[in-house]
Amino acid sequence: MAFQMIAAPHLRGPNTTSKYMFKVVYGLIPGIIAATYFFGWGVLTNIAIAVTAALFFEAIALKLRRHALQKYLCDGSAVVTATLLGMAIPQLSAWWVPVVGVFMAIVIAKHLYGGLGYNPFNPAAIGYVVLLISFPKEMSQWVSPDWLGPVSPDKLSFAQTLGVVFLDKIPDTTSLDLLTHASPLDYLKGQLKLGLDVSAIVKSDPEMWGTFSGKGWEWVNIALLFGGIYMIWKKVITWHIPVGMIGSIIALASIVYAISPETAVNPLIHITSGGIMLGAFFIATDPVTSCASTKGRLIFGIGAGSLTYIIRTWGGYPDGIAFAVLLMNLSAPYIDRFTVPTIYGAKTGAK
Amino acid sequence: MIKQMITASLLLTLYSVVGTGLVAYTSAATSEQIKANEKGVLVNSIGEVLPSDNYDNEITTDKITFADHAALGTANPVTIYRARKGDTPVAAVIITEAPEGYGGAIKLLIGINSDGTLAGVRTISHAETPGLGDKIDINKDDWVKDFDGKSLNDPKPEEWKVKKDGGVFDQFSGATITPRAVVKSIRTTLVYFKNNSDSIFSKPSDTVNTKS
Amino acid sequence: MLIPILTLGILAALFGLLLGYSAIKFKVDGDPRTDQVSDALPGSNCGQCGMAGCGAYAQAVVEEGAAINLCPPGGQPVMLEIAEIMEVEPTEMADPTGDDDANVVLVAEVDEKDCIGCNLCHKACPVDAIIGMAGQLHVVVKEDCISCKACLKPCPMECISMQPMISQNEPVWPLPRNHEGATV
Amino acid sequence: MTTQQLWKYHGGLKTIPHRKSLSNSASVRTAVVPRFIVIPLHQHIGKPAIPMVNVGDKVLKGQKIGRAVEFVSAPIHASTSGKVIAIGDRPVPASGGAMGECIVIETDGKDEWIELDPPVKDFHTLDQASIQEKIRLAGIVGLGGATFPSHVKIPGGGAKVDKLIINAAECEPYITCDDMLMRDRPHDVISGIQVMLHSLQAKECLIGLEDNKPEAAQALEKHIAKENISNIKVIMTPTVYPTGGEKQLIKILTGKEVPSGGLPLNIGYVVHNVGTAAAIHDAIILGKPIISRLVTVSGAGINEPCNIEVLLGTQIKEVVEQCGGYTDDFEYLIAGGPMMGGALMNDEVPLVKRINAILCGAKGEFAGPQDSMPCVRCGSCANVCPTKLLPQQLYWYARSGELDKCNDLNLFDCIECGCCSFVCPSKIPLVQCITFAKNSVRNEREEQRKATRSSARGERKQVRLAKEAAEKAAKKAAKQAAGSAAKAKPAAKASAQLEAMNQEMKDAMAKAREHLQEMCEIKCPPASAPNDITIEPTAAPVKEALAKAKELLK
Amino acid sequence: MSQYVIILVSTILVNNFVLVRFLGICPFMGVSTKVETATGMAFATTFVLTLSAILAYLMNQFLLIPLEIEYLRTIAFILVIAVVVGFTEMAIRKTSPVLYQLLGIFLPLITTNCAVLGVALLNVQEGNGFLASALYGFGASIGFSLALILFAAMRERITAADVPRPFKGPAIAFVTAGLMSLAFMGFSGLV
Amino acid sequence: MAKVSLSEISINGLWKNNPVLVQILGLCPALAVTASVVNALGLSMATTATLVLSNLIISLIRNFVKSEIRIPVYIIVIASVVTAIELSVKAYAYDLYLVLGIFLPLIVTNCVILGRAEAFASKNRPIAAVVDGLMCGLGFTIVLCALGALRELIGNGTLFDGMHLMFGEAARGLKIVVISDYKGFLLAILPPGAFIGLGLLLAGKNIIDHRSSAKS
Ligand SMILES: Cc1cc2nc3c(=O)[nH]c(=O)nc-3n(C[C@H](O)[C@H](O)[C@H](O)COP(=O)(O)O)c2cc1C
Ligand SMILES: Cc1cc2nc3c(=O)[nH]c(=O)nc-3n(C[C@H](O)[C@H](O)[C@H](O)COP(=O)(O)O)c2cc1C
Ligand SMILES: Cc1cc2nc3c(=O)[nH]c(=O)nc-3n(C[C@H](O)[C@H](O)[C@H](O)COP(=O)(O)O)c2cc1C
Ligand SMILES: Cc1cc2nc3c(=O)[nH]c(=O)nc-3n(C[C@H](O)[C@H](O)[C@H](O)CO)c2cc1C
Ligand code: SF4
Ligand code: SF4
Ligand code: SF4
Ligand code: SF4
Ligand code: FES
Repeated sequence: MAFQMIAAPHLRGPNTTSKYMFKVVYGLIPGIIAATYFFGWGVLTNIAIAVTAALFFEAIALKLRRHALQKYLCDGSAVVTATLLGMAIPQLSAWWVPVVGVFMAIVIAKHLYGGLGYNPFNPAAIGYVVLLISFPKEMSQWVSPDWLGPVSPDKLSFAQTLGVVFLDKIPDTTSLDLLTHASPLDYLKGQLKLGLDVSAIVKSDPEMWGTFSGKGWEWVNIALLFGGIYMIWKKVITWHIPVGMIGSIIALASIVYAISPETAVNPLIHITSGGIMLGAFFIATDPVTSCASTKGRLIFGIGAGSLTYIIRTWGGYPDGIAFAVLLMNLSAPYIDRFTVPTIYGAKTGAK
Repeated sequence: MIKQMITASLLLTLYSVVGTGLVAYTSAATSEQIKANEKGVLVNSIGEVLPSDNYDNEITTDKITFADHAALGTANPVTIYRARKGDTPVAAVIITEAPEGYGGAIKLLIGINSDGTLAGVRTISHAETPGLGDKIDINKDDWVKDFDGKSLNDPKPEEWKVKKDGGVFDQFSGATITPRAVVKSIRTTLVYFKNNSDSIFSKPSDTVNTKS
Repeated sequence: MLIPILTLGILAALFGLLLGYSAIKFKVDGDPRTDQVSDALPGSNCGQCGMAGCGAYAQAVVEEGAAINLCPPGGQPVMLEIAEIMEVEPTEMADPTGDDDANVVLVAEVDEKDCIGCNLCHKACPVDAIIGMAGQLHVVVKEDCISCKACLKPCPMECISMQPMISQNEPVWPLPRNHEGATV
Repeated sequence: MTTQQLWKYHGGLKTIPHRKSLSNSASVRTAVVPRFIVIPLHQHIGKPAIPMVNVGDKVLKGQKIGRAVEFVSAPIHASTSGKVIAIGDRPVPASGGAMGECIVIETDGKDEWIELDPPVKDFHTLDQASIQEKIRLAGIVGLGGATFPSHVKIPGGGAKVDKLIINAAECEPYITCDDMLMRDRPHDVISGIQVMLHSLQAKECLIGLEDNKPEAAQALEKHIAKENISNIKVIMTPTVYPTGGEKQLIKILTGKEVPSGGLPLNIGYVVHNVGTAAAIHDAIILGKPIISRLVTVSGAGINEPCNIEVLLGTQIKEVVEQCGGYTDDFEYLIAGGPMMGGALMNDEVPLVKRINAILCGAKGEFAGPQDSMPCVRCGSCANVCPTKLLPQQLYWYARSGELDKCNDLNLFDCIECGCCSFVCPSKIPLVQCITFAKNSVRNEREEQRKATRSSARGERKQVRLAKEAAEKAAKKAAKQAAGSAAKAKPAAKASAQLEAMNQEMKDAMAKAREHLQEMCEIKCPPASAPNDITIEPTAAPVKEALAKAKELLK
Repeated sequence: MSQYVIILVSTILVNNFVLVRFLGICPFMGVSTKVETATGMAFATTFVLTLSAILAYLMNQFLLIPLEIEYLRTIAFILVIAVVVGFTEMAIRKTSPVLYQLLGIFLPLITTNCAVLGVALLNVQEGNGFLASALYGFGASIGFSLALILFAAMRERITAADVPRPFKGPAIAFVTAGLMSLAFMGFSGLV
Repeated sequence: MAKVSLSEISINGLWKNNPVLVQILGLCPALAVTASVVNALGLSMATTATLVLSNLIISLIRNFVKSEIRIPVYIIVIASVVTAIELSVKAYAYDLYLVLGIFLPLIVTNCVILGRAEAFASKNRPIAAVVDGLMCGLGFTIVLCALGALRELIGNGTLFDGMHLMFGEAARGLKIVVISDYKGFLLAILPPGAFIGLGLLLAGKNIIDHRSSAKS
């Protein structure tokens, strides 16, 4: 009588990779709802196009590499990548923008390295950065703040949004210049260059500035924060990276703000504008590309936060999240070498 | 031991003497051409804004240089080439920079006729974002040609702005900072020229360093 | 024309003296083959061999028996040259895309049916891993076989072959593979 | 129950299906004596025992049939009376279907005991050395799973033992044999502990058990109270896998950590399993060697899950039959717990001292082969690792064959508890990869030793050849000398030549020997120093030479 | 003062020699398979680059310019660098084995690194003074070291990845360097 | 060293031991000047010329150098050749000189050149050395041009733009607009595109090699 040969342990926990990935998508839902509410249907079209393209490219890559199609397509990682990229690009982007981004993310950043789990760089961040440096114009046309508000009939309808996205057909009543505008961070950066002080800038354009930060952006960030807390609760991520990242931004911003309140953006605006919550809870935490140990993750978070602050404040790009994450990605293997936890018995050990 | 050292030394000397000889010979043979080339570049770019039959002096040497120039709003060297026909000043070509570009200073060549109208503007170098701010480059866009013939009277000084700021000059869609910086710098230069046109043309030329 | 030639000539003379001096003063004695191998290498000092430059690689080849096919800039010609200097068999150039699967250790095994006890294999084995007297069955002590294959050729019955060594340790779990055949 | 401060160790699994009630509700059975008993000679850590009986010998229950050859080894006893019918390789319960040397006994059904030492009334009269010897002769090995010969854990030479810790955690799911043992035989457990306390000169004993065994704890407490013993404490710990690992138990009970690469003794503790304690009671007080053990037979694939006292050497198949046989949807068999036990290819293998449970999995009950995904570095494995290793990194380096890096990450501190594999969302067989790496490292070390040995052997061959050549030359010279002696004249010259030659040869030999000596001393670890390998191509039959070589090489 | 800070930030991050200016790529690719070697190389490069920046400055200022033979710059610089580095290597090798293991063995790797000559030539091109030249060399080498060491750690990780066969080896290393360079573009605009 | 046939030298230089794709040397120019075909062509032609000349000279003098000054001598030879070429380009193709910038003098440190000098020219007769130099140079040129074409095409949608820099005004017409109305994919022109492009070329070569070895 011969039985099966299997290595111990013979019990396995209930968690699976795809469950794990889809929890990230659930975590994103509050943010997606808030963004759609404030910025319109374009958010959803972006995500839909990105997800479709991601699955398509993923399938092709898997096919070329002769890997089991269904197993990997269902793992959910491509969906996460695409959703994040879809949320990170301007809302009324033409259809090819997310497609190019997703191509870079899935094919170049992920499958050239062997697909799920092997990529050293965050695919979504790569996709975003490639788009940003290749198509800066398209990437700075954010839906205008004066257009903000609930999705209502006199704004762009779903059909009209599709027209803009797929056919480049802008309704006669408006124009792309009217619809879009620099993002609040971008605007702030531009105005600061002119030597204005922050409070004046914020007051000057009530259309753009909301309760305590960029109109709409603040609430999207808060919704994402809740999604992030859900993920921590569900143990999808640990607190180290988000806390390290947001904490270091607050710390740096507070110091600079304390030194010169006129020219420095206050910490509250910093952490509620741009992609900060998306970055801190969903992008920097990508387990594949961040550090392995908890100490490493804390360092990773602090590094990402500091770099974000530096790039935002002194660099050429209005929001440095994606760059900061990539820069930390490329440091992660090195950080891992120094942050091996002390094992049981090492302190007392003779080794 | 000494012998070994000396042979090594002699051999090396031999080869380097031969090598250097070769290079020195090439240098001698090409130096004229190279000098002409180097001058040619300057002449060409000046020629872009100022046709060479408009003047008859040796414009490349008729120049004044400032280490920095507060009136032009830059901390870097500024050079002014002067074009004259006979003794009458025809135009000045000012190499200056717009410090407030998106990616740092934008180096500009601004030709101003003696009557205060713009003979032409060219971007010499810049670090603006490709695809967004780089339309100031004549190879990418004709935008800089808009300035031809403009002066402080046309448009009026308060209209020397991009449209978004209430002026007359186009901005690029999605990029206002770059054109804003360029327009501002040109305007400053025109103002400077208007206020100092006499001294600009009367100052003696720098002694030009003619190195081989 | 004289100035440049003179300047560099003097400079070169000085450097020549310096180098000639240091070549004597700082001479490091070593295996002469190191110098030979070093001369054969491209001198690009690019580090692709995994060593700190050509000199280090030459030293590694001569003193530590490093593989002779590690220098991509030199390519096959240089590999052949090293093989000549080191008097070893030439190999293929390493394929950078190659799979480096853990290779199984092969050891010699005498087929008991055919062994006629000629004792030739015993004589060939450099480490006395084959035991047996003339006229009797010969056996390979697997633990001592160094896989050199020196015993294969002399055997008139061709009854010695290389077989995978079964580890003496407890049953080894292989590195698991997923169904695509890649190690998971 | 004594309330005492407890500590925590990193990681562990809190939510894991325990399924203990499956087997701990039925009462303990005793297996019948089977027709054949197969007793492996290697049931412990250390050298296998050497058979002391021959085929055809009659043996009695409890008779020593295998002799321990070293200190770290254990003798083997016949578990019932009968006739030895074979000695040779038989399948033994190890993963991979390995074979091992066994003694096969055809039982006579009489179950007749050999004459035992008289029971000891007061163990206080025995000194440490004699207790140790008695334990050794009784063949007692750790019954918690590691089967380390128990007598070795009684340190001689004045090493101070602070506390004796009794491991009754039984943290593995399904297994309840220690639980039942404590419920049924509290007296024997406590008595065994007292013997150990005496022999170790330890002040105190802590019995650590998980709080899912209140009955067992009560039984022990009651007995302790009855006997009015003050230095044995029963401590309940939270139910977290793998609290039963000795390092984890020590940490939980005392807050101290066993040094990496060290032993509990380094910090003054000795850990024994409760089953071991009961076995020591049997050995010292009753004089009985270990011939049977309590085994949990459980799982959804067995008809009557229970605990059963089985004679060592009984085929697992027969144990299963006595528990009602497999169910229809039975799928696979595990020797040991579901977390650390090995799957068995075959149920026709004997029960050995190590096996504390036989689990029969029904379809879908156990994980079965896993289709793993790539590691997503989620870190769950590191979060649960009780040793605070980074299983994920170990796995990556094992994959890419970077064993040095594995070692840097403390590969050998892994206790193979399986927590990491359990939680991995990608279902990666981490433990398997880690054992692979461990084996590879061991093989590599072996390889190195071998290389050193090879070069030594190579040198020796050269020496031998030189010697042979010299001898030949000498012979020739002698012949010549003899020839020339006939000619009478140059005889002196010839003999001088011969002399010189001999001298030269001697020098060469001495030099070579020196060299060899040096090499062996420097490079070879003394355990396998090749200077005592003597494989000369003598006239002895090859088989014998080979056997000798093998033995020497071990 | 701020000029020097700018030189450092610029050479290390914004115009990273390897990732943005494309100098010294060969050793960047060749010596990055192990972090340990990469680290040794990093130290050695820092030493040589700084030294050669200084030497080249002196050479240019006190020999080539006065004699008006600037066109011999390339020959003169490379000769000086090669000889001084070669001499240093031999000297260290004989005098301090420890230092040689740490640093010396990497020295020959560097003379053919075009960053060395690149630094010297760029310094002349930008008209840097003595201190600025030295800092420029130092910053460039720190930038090189940073990229090299991080890249090496990254490559070690990639060796374990399931990279498609045609991309195994240098190909994926180039892609990785590309993505690193992409990340470094985030620093643009800092100075 | 065993005599190698000229055709073998050629195959080695062009493909089997291609300087960039196999030797992984000479990377800086390969990455820095390949934003367009014309730049790539310009620099690789200068490099080829250097390779041929330096190989020739070194092969000629190979018996007259002492080992301790071997490297400095080779460097002097190479540097002299490069400087002469640099001066010539400066004199006769000034626009190209401006584009290639510092990479022209940096040919000196292009490791391929010293590598060929040491590994080949110093041990072979002049003819073989010249062929080796030429073939390595061509191998270098092919890769640079391929990379230039790839980047120019993806980045700008054109090919052979700016040929007048090398061949005079008449060559302006060589420009091919492959994709009209192309948005431009800047990534390809920027530094990251250079690295990634070279990676793709290398993978392409690997695929071809595997195919052909699978066939045979
Ligand atoms: C990556 C990036 C690069 C940019 N580059 C430039 C640039 O080179 N020149 C410019 O004027 N604006 C540039 N901008 C846009 C400015 O930040 C700012 O949005 C714009 O000048 C405001 O113009 P608007 O008022 O027309 O929207 C860039 C924006 C981004 C995100
Ligand atoms: C190789 C080895 C050597 C050991 N040596 C000793 C020893 O000298 N003294 C001792 O008290 N215990 C010794 N032990 C026993 C251990 O302390 C431990 O109790 C035993 O390995 C069972 O532990 P486990 O089941 O948790 O793995 C040794 C164990 C092993 C594996
Ligand atoms: C993960 C793990 C879990 C263990 N669980 C138990 C257990 O529940 N009960 C037990 O007695 N031994 C357990 N052990 C074995 C102990 O570590 C140790 O070997 C034993 O307590 C020593 O006692 P012994 O020599 O009497 O067997 C476990 C070991 C490991 C590695
Ligand atoms: C918490 C979490 C965060 C993730 N963040 C990202 C992300 O930022 N970008 C991305 O492409 N994929 C992300 N993923 C998906 C997945 O890990 C990623 O695609 C892998 O890098 C693919 O190998 C995330 C997954 C998890 C579980
Ligand atoms: S790979 Fe070849 S050329 Fe490069 S350092 Fe090693 S030996 Fe020298
Ligand atoms: S292979 Fe070599 S070592 Fe092994 S037995 Fe044959 S001769 Fe001896
Ligand atoms: S639990 Fe599995 S997937 Fe997660 S880090 Fe560990 S090995 Fe990787
Ligand atoms: S099996 Fe080893 S690595 Fe895995 S959790 Fe247990 S101790 Fe840690
Ligand atoms: S070309 Fe090799 S380092 Fe630059």
